[in-house]
Amino acid sequence: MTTRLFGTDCPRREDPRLLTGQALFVDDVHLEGMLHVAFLRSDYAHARLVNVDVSGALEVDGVVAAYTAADLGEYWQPGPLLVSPPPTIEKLTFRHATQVPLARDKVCHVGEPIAAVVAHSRYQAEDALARIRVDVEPLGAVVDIEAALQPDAPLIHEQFDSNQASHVIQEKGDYDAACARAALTVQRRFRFDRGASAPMENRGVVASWDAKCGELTVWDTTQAPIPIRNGLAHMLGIPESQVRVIAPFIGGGFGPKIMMFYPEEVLLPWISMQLGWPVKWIEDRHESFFATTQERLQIHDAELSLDAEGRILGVKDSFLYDAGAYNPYGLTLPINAQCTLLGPYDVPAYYSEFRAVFTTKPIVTPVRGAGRNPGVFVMERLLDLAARELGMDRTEIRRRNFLPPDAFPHDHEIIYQDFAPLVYDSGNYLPSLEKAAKMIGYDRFLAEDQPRLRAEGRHVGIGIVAYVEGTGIGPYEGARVSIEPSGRVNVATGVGTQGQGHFTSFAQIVAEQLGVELPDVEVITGDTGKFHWGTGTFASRGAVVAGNACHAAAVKVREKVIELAARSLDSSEQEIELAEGSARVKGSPDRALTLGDLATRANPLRGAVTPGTEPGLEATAYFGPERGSTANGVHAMILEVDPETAMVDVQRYVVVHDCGVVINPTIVRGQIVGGVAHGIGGCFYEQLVFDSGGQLLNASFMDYLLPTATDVPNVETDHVETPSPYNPLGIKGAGEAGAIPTGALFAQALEDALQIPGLEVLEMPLSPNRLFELMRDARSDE
Amino acid sequence: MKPAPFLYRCPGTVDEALALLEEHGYDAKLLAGGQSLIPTMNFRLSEPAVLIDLNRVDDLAGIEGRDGGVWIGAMTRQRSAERSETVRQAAPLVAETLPWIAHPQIRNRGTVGGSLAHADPASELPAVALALEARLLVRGKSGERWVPASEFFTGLFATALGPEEILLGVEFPAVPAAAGWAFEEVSRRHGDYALVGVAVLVTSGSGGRCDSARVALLSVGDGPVVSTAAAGPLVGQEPTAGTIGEAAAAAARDVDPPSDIHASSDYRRQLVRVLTRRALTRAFNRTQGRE
Amino acid sequence: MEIESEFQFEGAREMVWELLHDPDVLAKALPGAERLELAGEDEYVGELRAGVGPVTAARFEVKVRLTDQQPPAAFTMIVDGRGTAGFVEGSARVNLDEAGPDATLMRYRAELQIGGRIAGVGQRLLDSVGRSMARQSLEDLNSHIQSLRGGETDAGALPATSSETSSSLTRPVIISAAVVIVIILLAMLL
Amino acid sequence: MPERLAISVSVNGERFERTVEPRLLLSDFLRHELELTGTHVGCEHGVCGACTVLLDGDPVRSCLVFAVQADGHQVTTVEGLAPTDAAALERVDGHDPPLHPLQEAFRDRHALQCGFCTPGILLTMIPFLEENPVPSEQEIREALSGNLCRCTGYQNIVEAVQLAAERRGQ
Repeated sequence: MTTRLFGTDCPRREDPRLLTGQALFVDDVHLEGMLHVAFLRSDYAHARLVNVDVSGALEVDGVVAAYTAADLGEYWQPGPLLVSPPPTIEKLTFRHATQVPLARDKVCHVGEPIAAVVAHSRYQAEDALARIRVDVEPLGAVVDIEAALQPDAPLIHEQFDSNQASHVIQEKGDYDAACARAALTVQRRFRFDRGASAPMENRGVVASWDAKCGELTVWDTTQAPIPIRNGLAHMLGIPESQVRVIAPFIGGGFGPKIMMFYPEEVLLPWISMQLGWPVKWIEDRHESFFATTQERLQIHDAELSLDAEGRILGVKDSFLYDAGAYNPYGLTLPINAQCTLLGPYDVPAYYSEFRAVFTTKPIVTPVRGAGRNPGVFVMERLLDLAARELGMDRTEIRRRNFLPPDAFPHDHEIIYQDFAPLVYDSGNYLPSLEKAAKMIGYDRFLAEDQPRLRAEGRHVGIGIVAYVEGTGIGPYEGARVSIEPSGRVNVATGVGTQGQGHFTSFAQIVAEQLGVELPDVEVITGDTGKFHWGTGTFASRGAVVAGNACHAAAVKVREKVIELAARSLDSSEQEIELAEGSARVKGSPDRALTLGDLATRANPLRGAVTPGTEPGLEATAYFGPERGSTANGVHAMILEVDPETAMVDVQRYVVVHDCGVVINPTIVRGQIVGGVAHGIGGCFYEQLVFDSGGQLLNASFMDYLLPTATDVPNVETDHVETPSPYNPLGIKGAGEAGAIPTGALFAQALEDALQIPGLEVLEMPLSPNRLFELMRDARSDE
Repeated sequence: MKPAPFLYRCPGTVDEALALLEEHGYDAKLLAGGQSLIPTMNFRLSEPAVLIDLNRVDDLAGIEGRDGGVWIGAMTRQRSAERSETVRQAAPLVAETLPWIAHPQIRNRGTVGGSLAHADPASELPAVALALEARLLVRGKSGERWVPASEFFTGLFATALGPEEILLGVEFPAVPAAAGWAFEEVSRRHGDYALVGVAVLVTSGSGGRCDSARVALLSVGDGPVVSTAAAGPLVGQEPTAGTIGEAAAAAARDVDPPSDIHASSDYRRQLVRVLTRRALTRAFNRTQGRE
Repeated sequence: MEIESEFQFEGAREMVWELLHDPDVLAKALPGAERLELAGEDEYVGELRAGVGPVTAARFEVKVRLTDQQPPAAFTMIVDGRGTAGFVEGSARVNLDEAGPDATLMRYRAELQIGGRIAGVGQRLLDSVGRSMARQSLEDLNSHIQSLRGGETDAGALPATSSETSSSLTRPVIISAAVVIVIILLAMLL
Repeated sequence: MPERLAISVSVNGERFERTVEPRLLLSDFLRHELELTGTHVGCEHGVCGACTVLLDGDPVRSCLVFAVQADGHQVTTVEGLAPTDAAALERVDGHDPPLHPLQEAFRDRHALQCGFCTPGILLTMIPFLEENPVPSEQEIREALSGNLCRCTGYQNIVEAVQLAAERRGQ
């Protein structure tokens, strides 16, 4: 038998190329005659453009062209609305304004592109930027999301009567009645601020128009090449078949490399068609802080009502959501916050209302966690506060409110981001909590370690929180699996890959079905020339949706192989087994044909194809889940605070997660650990700081602090497996899980470590400075 | 983020470098390790017309023991100084401090003289030079002169170096007998700019009483600052938790630190108090051979 | 960003007012002003080149407008400076109060918006540079006052009449420029 | 016309002669003049460490060095790490290229995800291991702290460095 591959820790297929510097990233594309593009970006957060004069730029050595909005003619169009609001939510208003290729009449955030310069080198293009004259008439910046809704706030999109983009109410049960009979209601205001995705590779686009063939090739750091291909073809008026978008190796995505139709993504192909030369734009780190989308300012006013035993009677939440200057991504993020807030708990009554607000800040779209992080923060913090009021242990209040294992599927009676009802497919939360508590030594820590450390003058605290994450949403992905006469298996899917190990996990899925070794499977992702139906890698859906499509295609090929082998070996299909790269008759090892032989036989030139059958051992299949699968988990942490310096050291971190059936445990663990690091960044290091004029004050890696190796702990992981019933492989997504509950966990552990009366952590991220202030304020209130 | 064009000059001797400085005047910038200048140029916040690269100048790098102290040539890489046994023996506070500067990749390129001449208020070496009462050797057209560290740092990114002068190196004097030293720093992450740092050198006399205490602070003002107030409660006294605490409090009262997005003035003042106390405690422990 | 500070000159208020209106004096105290011209009534344009530490690239075109002038006690200026590295805009109110026979307290309160690259990468040293430059400029002015007081006795006796004020309109611009430069510089550094 | 200077740089043992503008960063020289694109550029202000290369054997940020400064010097990039001797090629199975022991340890411990920061980390940690053959976890973490990685949370990188150190000791 072939060694089982699915579910095992095989080394990644893509690693040798990456380790030796041979993997192709977008900036590695070199084409003959390639020109380089740099963008002049707005220094102002909100201003009317009076005049843009690029004539000076054209005089600069090496400059080939310079463009403003006026040069774009008909091509100047606002970008598409990528996600429309769920039509299934009744109480919903929504209006959208999407980003434009180059600002024409006004700029709505710092960094919005105003002009593009094309030169023989990036150095020269940047020289020319200094020679562009822009006359603006500043309008007031809109930064604070509460002030943005005031009648006197400057209006960002003048076609609307206010800066409110949306107002949504979702309800379940009767919260007021629940509150009326509650023994305890806790109410607080919570704030979750903006952070950046900050993949190590910035964005980039190379576009090459071949006029003779009428073909456009675009290398793009996108998580979703197929939608980009389709959109570009439409905008440029060329057939989809004549546009090839390649997302080669991508140096991390974490959300914002989604099918945004960023200005640069739209302009580079157009410029290449104008000039007839290949053009390249590589975002630099400074511009990435404006030109790439961000997340997640939300301000929640929330309350939790409980009975005397700590059972949840209802939750009420009203929040403001910062959409940034444009809202092409619709309502995905606030709806995620709204839905994820409910967590693994039985919440009989829920009233949730939000307003999405335009501000003069960079655009907001999903970043790892995608709105779920603030939702979890609000609920978990409310439970902590309630437990404290009730004198109840933090794990006990959660235990009492978990949905029991027989509650699934559980309908929360509100609508999720995929427009379908929020139904949890599966889960078993108590074992996760108990496992995590045991792994971190929760009881012993509280009973023995903490008092001892406290006596030594050390401030060490523990936290434990739970969350649920909707993953693996539709609509669909596809895959084509084919066997070559050499016996090699090719797999092509449409999703892009940004480090998730798809080259390996998809190969594992296919190799398992076809009985071949991993090195015999070649996976191609992210090239519309190879596969051109699908959506993209986001929302923790790659493995779930594309993985199941690979599985479905492999199953079809397996059937073809078995059918042909049975025919060729004079056997019945039931007797054929696939192993070691061959199809053979069970019990008769001599009666076997290699997959390569069978692929050769399936080739019509050799006469083995009868009328009505298809040539080749090849199949394409698609998978579209009815609805997403629900991953969940419990995180626990021990941290130490130095109350004198306000520096924090995370000493232990435990994750028990349920992402259904696991394809490759090492890869999943890598996703979780990486997510935790991103989450810790969002607790104590990473915060995008805007001043009241809409200027980002930390637009570099000197001041926007990604956690380093000395800032993150080792993460101990374990898992509980409840397979998703919504896909054949039983998989759930894992890409975002690590980052989602970290803020809630950090806050709880911090309070536990400090135990300063009145010190409540109701905001994320913190910093040493902010923690110093919180401690000082709490002490002065004593 | 690509630098603007410049003329590149690469002198082989100090005299050639001085001649180039004279020729190009204010348009020229000296390039030492470049670990502060080149990022500024990449952001196009600095566009010097001429860059005079000191990396090929003979005799500007080198470490040499001198009368129990140590001479470090201006173009000595920070990493070389960090690895130097001579530095460790003669100027242990310098050796203790160097690893706090950024990361090894930066220190492999960054120079001791570059850091001193750049005089960033958040950088470590200027404060250490003050704490140890180092002196700096400067050369101009008219010859060489020694400048005590206390006169070298004149303000924000400002030094006593004239526009046509070059820093040749720094001499740290021998550490006195019965001395203790310590460097403490708080930064957001390992290797980041200090939110506050403190370098101390203390000496003990008979009966364990403190003879002298020099407390130099960084990232609390325009440049490195010696807190004379901190010495008051200590000199002539036994270094107890009480006197050290008073000294730390005096240091905190003595400064008026700036605010930025990472640290408010109040938080910096708190860090001055805590780090001064910790550094003094360690330093006095060293005088008594407890560390 | 808001900046509020004060500085005591060792000289009578009229003298300080006059001195603050002397472009030659101020130009010395304020390195960086390359050009400053009257562009219309109460409106001036100029070019500033700022440089501190490693930063040498910041060149700004500056417009300054004066309003609410109450010689010799107060004026407001509205500043709009734009350059390739960013912009500075805002307003500042400058008050001169008598603080004794030979002392004048200058209080200034500026609300400024700094934007662009200088705002995004320079913030670590904003506060330090601002404080340092303001102090340095004002101390230079003060020492000039001292030298004037030592040299001429009638310098401080000039009455501040309205006719004088109109003729010296170019001069407050320079102090405006002083604040502008201070603000620009404070944003400049890494 | 801007000034251009002739330089001669030895990269991975091979001598390259080019004429460049003085402002050309070493990172761009390697990537775009020599098409050695394994050196990645992540921030161009010396923080992320992705562009780390060896200059005369010491790791430096290639975005903070001008190419003209490398004239007459030796540079090692990620492309120059893997052994090229016959014995190494023999050890290799299938179609994968030969790997340096630290590269092997990275593969074996899943120490990379998107792989963008990996070349800089390899070039930082190889000299580190030369200097510290038996490092503690804390020493590894400190040595790593000048290289940012957004994917892995560093844990597997630390384990891979430990594994390489163990294998070396055997």
